[in-house]
Amino acid sequence: MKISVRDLQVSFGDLRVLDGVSFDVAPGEFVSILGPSGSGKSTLFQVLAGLLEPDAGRVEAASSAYMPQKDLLFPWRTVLDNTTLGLEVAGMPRRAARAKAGALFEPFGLSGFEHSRPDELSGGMRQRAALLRTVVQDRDVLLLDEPFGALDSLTRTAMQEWLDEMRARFGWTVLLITHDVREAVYLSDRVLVLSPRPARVVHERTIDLPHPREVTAAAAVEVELRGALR
Amino acid sequence: MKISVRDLQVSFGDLRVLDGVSFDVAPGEFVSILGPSGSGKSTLFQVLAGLLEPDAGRVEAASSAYMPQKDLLFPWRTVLDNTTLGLEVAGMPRRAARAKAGALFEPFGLSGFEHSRPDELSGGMRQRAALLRTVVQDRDVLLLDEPFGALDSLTRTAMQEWLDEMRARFGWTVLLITHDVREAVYLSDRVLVLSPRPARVVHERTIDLPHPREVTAAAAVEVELRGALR
Amino acid sequence: MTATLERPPAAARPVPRRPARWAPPVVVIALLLVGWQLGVTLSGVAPQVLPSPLRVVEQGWANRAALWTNTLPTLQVTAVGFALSLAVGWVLATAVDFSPWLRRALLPLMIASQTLPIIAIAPLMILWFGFGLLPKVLVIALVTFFPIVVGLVEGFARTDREASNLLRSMGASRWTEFRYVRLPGALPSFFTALRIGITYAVTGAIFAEYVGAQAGLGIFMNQQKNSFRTDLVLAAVGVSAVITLALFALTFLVQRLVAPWIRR
Amino acid sequence: MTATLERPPAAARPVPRRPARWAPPVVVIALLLVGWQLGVTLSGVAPQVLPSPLRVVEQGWANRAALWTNTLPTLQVTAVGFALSLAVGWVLATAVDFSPWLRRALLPLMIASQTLPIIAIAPLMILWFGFGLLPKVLVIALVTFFPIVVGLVEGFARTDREASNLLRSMGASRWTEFRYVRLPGALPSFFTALRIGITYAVTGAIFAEYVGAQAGLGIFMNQQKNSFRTDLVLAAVGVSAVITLALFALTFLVQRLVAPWIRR
Amino acid sequence: SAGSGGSGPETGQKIRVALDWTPNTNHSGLFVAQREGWFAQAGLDVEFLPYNSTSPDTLVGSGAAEFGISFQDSFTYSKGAGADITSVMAILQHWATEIAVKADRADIQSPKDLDGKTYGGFGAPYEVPKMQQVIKDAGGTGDFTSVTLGTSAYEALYAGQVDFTEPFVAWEGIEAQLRGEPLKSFRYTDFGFPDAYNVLLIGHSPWLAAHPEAARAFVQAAQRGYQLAADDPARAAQDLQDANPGAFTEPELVTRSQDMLAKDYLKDAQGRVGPQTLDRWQGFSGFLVDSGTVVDANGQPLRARPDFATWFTNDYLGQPT
Ligand SMILES: Nc1ncnc2c1ncn2[C@@H]1O[C@H](COP(=O)(O)OP(=O)(O)OP(=O)(O)O)[C@@H](O)[C@H]1O
Ligand SMILES: Nc1ncnc2c1ncn2[C@@H]1O[C@H](COP(=O)(O)OP(=O)(O)OP(=O)(O)O)[C@@H](O)[C@H]1O
Ligand SMILES: [Mg+2]
Ligand SMILES: [Mg+2]
Repeated sequence: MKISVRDLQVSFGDLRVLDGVSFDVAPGEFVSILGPSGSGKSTLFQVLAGLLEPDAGRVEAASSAYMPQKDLLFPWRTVLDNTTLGLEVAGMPRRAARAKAGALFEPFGLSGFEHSRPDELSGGMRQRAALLRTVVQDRDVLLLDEPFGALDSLTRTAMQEWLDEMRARFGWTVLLITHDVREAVYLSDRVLVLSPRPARVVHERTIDLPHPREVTAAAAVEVELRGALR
Repeated sequence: MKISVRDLQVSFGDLRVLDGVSFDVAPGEFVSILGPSGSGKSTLFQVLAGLLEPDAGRVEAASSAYMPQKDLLFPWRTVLDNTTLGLEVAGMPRRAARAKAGALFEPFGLSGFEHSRPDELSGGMRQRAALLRTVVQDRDVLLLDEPFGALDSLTRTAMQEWLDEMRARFGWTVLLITHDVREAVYLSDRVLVLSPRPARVVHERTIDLPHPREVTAAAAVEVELRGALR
Repeated sequence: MTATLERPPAAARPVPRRPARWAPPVVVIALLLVGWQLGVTLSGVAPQVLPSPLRVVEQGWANRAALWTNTLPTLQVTAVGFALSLAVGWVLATAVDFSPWLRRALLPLMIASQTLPIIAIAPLMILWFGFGLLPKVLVIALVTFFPIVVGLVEGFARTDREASNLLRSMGASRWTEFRYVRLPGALPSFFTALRIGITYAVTGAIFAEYVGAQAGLGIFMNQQKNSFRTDLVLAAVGVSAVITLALFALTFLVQRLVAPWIRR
Repeated sequence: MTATLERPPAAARPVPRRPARWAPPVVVIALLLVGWQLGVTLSGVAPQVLPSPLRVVEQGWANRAALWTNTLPTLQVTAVGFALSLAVGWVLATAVDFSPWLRRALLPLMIASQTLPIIAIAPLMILWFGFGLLPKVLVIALVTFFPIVVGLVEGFARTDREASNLLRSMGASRWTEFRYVRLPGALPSFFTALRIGITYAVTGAIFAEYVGAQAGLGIFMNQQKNSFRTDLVLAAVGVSAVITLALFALTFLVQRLVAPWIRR
Repeated sequence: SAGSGGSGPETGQKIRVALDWTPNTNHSGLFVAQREGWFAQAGLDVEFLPYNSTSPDTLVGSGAAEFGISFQDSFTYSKGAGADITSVMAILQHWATEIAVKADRADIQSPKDLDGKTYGGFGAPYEVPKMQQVIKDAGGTGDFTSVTLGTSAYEALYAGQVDFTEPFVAWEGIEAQLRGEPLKSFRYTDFGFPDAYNVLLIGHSPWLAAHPEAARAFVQAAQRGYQLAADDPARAAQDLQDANPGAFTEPELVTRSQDMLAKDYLKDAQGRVGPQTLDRWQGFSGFLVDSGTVVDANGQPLRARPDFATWFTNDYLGQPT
C-alpha cells in the first residue's frame, strides 16, 4: 500500500472535522476524493502530507508531492524559480532544476512567463504554476488539492490529459481532490465520496473503464456519484 | 445601459491583454463571460471596477460591487466582520451591518463560523464568504469573478439558485466570469466568449429560455458555446 | 517517509509548561552571575573597577531608599516622554502616508533629527525650556519617535495592493481605506518598532537627565560614578534593565489585546 | 460612479519628475534655515547659545580641514561597527529562530544589554580593550544590533505557516525551510529595522568616541563645545546628518538590489 | 547705584546657581551658607540648578543663572568668545589639578619624561597647550599623544592604557589613595608654569550691574561659607552631605577632600578666602591667549591680551576680618 488510513479523527477545537476516515491506496492507483465544501478534504491531505497530527487513528503514507489548495507562489521568486522549488529543496543543482521545470512551461501554457513575478499571472496561470511545481518533483505519490479549479474547460482538458498520460507513463500514485464529478470519473481508478462534516467515507466506486475514456461511456458512473453526493 | 465598453485596450508592458473589447449590458441583465485562462477576464473586471486605467477605449460603468478572483479576507477581522466590510464602508452602523450580513450566513452555509478567523475556513467557505461580502452590499451591478470555482456541485447549485432568485427579486444587473459552460447557460441572459490573449469578444449568444432552467433544455446552447471556446 | 502514529484524542497542544518557559533565561542569567562572581573573587579586581554581583545586590538593597526615590522620576519621565513619542510618531507617519509631498519633505528632517547629539542640543533645551519635565520629555520623544515612524511608514507602504483595490471598489475614501486596510495591515510592523522604541525609552530617559534633572536614575548613576561607587551604578543599571524588560513584556500584552490576529 | 475615459495609448506612467521629487525637502529645509537665520538675527542671541546657519556654514567651511580629518575616523568606526552589528544581529536572530530555548534565554539578556549606559561600561571597555578601534566598534554594535535582531526575529516569526508547511511537505530540513521561506519572508522587516539601526549607527559612533578616541566627530564636538564654539558643534552635527542621510538612502539601494520584489 | 537703588537687597531675591558637576567639596561653601541659613538671613532665595550637562559659563552668560561655578581655564575661553560673565570670587586659590602618573612608573621622574607618552584627557582646548608648556618648562619637547577619554581617564591610567592624566588632587587623588592605587604627581607651578584659580564663582555681568546689593549679599554669604569650610572642614563636610542626602556614599572621601582643600587651597597667601589678583589672571589667562587657542565671537584667535582687570572683581567680597 502506498497510503493506508485507518479510523482517522481530527478536530479543530470543538469542531470535529474527520470522524473515522479509513481507506487504502495501492501503488499506481489514481483515487479521487469528492465531498461537500468544508467537509475536511484539505484537512485529510494535510495529515497525509505529515503537516497535521491527527487526534487519533493510524496513517501510513509514502513520501509525496503535495499541491495545497492555495497556490502559495513566493513573491520573491520568479515563476520559473517557484516551480523549481521542490527540486532545489531535494538538492538538484539550480541549472538542472530550471531546465527540468522549464521544459514543462510549454505544455502547461506558461511559456513566456518564466521570468514574470507571480503577481503578474492570472488566477488560472498561478494554479498551473503550482501544479507544475508539484509534479516536476517526480515523487511516487501526488496529493493534488483541486488542481484544475480555476481553469477553463479547454485548458482543463489539456491538463487532465497530460496528467493521465504522465501517470500512465511513470506509474504515479495520485490522490486528487476535485469538485468536478466528470473529472473524477474521467481520471480515476476509484472514487471516494466523503460525507459532510464530520467526514466519513460514505461511498466508494471502482471505475474499470479503459483509458483514455469517452465521456459518454462514463455517464452512468457520473449519475451514480452525483447521487452519492446528495 | 448599465455598462458600456467600447474598443477597450489594455497592455501590461509589452503584453497586450485586451485588444478592442466592446459590449453593453442592459439594466437587469445577467451576462456571463467565458474565455481561456489568462485571456484577460479579470483584467476587464478591474477596468470596470475603476481600479485599472485602460490604455485606450471608452468605458461607462455604473457603481458596482466587485468580487475579485482572490478572496482577500482580512486576517484582522472575523468572518462576520469581513462580510460587513462593504456595508461599513458605505456608512451603515456596525450593528445593522452585522445583522444584515449575519442573515445570509445560513443560506451561504456558513452559520457557526461568524466569529471564526478567516484562516479557519476551508477554501470553498472562504469563497462563499467573499461572495457574501459582495452581494450584501445591494449594489445595482455585481461583478463576480469565478464566485463558485471552489464549490462542490451541490453547494454550487444551491448558491446559483440563490443568486438567480435574488437577482430576479431585486433586478440586479450581473456580470459573471466562469469556466463552467453549464453554469453560464443555466444563469445567463447572454453569454460572451473571449478569445485567447489578446482578448476580443469572439462569440455572443443570447439565451431566451425561461427560469428556472432545466439542464437538458439548454444542452444545445452548451454544445454551441463549447464549440466557440475551441 | 512512512509515518505511523496512533494517539489517543488529545485536547491540549504541547505548550511548554511554566517551569520550562522560565527556565532558559533563569539558567543563563544564573550562569552569567555565577561566572561574574567567581571572576571577580578569583581575580581580586577592585570593586571600583568591577564589583561582584553579590556586592551590587547587597549595596543596592542597602541603598534601596535612594534607588527608589530616583526610580520614580525616571519612570514618570519615561512614561510621559514615550507617550509623546507615540503620539508624534503616529501623527507624522499618518501625515506622511497621506501625502507623498510631506513624505519627501519630512523624512530627511526626521533622519537628521536622529543625528542631533544631546551634548549639542542640551544647552539649547535648557535655555529654551528650563529645568522642568519638558526638556526631558522632548529628549525621550526625540530618541524614540523615529523607530515608530519608520515602522509605521513601512508598514503602511507594504499594504497589499489588491486589498486597497478591494476597498476602493467599495467606494472607500482614502481615509476609509487607511482605517480599514493600511492601519491594521501596519500593526505587525508597528509592534516590532514599538518594541525597539520602548527599549530605547528608559535609556533615553536616563540620558535625558543629563540635560538637567534634580533626581532620577541617571542623576543617581552620575553621582555614584563621581563618588567611584561602581557597585551602585550597576545597581541602578539593574533597576533600569528590569524596567525595560517589563515594558518590553508589556508590548506583547498590548499586542494581544489590540491585534490578537498577529501570528507569532 | 459613471466614469468616462478616452485616452491615447500611454507608454509612460505618471512618475514625478526630477524637480518635483527633490522640491519638497529642499523647500522645507530652505524655509527652516531662513526662519532660523531671521530668528537669530532679530533676537540678537549670542552665537554661543545659537549661531545663525550662515555662521555655521561659514565657520564649518573655514574649518573644513579639521572637520574632514575628524569625519574620516568616525566614518571608519561607523562602517566597522555597523558591519559587526549586522553580523551579530544576524547570528543571534538566526540562532534564536532555530531554538525557542535560546530565544527565551537570550532575548531578556539582549534587552538588558540595551539598558547599559555607556557611562557605566566605558571604563570597563577601556580596561579590557584599550582605546583602539575595538571598544568603539563594540559600542556601536551594542547600540545598533538590537533593532536588527528584533526586526529579524519578528520577521522570521511572521512567516506564513502555510508556506512553511509547503516546504516541509517537500521534505525540507528546518535549515532549508529557513533559507527558502523564513529568510526571504523576513527581509521586508529586516530592511525596516536596518533603516532604524543605521540611523543610530552614526550617532552611536559619535557617542562611542566618548569612550576614548584621538579624533572623530564626537571628539571634535566635545572640543568645540568646551571652546564654546556652538557654531562648529553644529557644523559637525550637519556633517553627521549628511552621513546618516546618505546611509539611509543607501539602504533603499541595497534593498532594490537584494530584494527587488519588496513592494513600496 | 543702579537697580535696587542702594537700599538693602529686596527680600526673597531669587538667585539661581549653576554647578559644574554633581555636588562635591568644591561647592561646599555654597552648601554651608545654605545649611547655616546665611543666604536666607541676607534675604536671598537661592536655588541650586539641578544637575545638567550645560556649561555654567553658558548658563550664567545667557542669564539662565545669576551665578555659577567655573574654572579659570574654561572661563578664559568663554569670556574670550564674548560670554557676559564676571569672576566674583576665587574659590580655590591655586591649581588643584596636577599631572599624575602611576606611582610605580620609575621611568617618569619629571614631566620631561612624558615626551612620547600618552595623555588621557577630557577634550578641553587648554589641556594640550598647558601640558606642552609644563613639559617644556621641565626640559622636554612637549610632543605627546592625546586621547580624549572623559571620566574614564582615571580607569585608563590605572590600567596602564594611558601614561598620564590630570586629576583633581582633592577628589580623584584621594580616591586613588583610598583605592590603593598610589599616584605620583607633578605640580605645574614647580616647573615655572603660572598658577591659576582652579575654581571660580562667576556672575552674570548685566545682573551684577543691576543688582549690586543682592550680588554683594550673595557673594559675601558664599565667602562666609567657604571661610567656614577653611576653618572647620569637618562641619563643612557635614553640611555638604546634609544638603545632598543620598549623593555621597563614601563619607571618608568627602572629609579627607575637605580637609585637603581647607589646608592648601581655599586661602590665599594672606590667609584670606576669595580675593583675586590681576597678576594671577595675567599669568595663566595671558598664557592661554598667547597660545592662540582663545578665539573671539567670530572664531578669530584673540590677537592681543584683553584687559583682564575687567574680567574679575573683588568688589562684592567682604572686608577681611
Ligand atoms: N486551521 C484551522 N483551524 C480551525 N478550523 C479549521 C482549520 N482548517 C480547517 N478548519 C475547518 O475544518 C473544516 C474542514 O476544512 P477543509 O479545509 O478540510 O475543508 P475542505 O473539505 O477542503 O473544503 P473545501 O472544498 O471548501 O476546500 C472546515 O469547517 C474548516 O472551517
Ligand atoms: N499586474 C499585472 N502585471 C503584468 N501582467 C499581468 C498583470 N495582471 C495580469 N497580467 C497578465 O494579463 C493576462 C490576463 O490576466 P487575467 O488575470 O485578466 O486573466 P484571466 O482571463 O482572468 O485568467 P484566469 O481565467 O486564469 O483567471 C495574463 O497573461 C497575465 O499574465
Ligand atoms: Mg479544501
Ligand atoms: Mg481571472
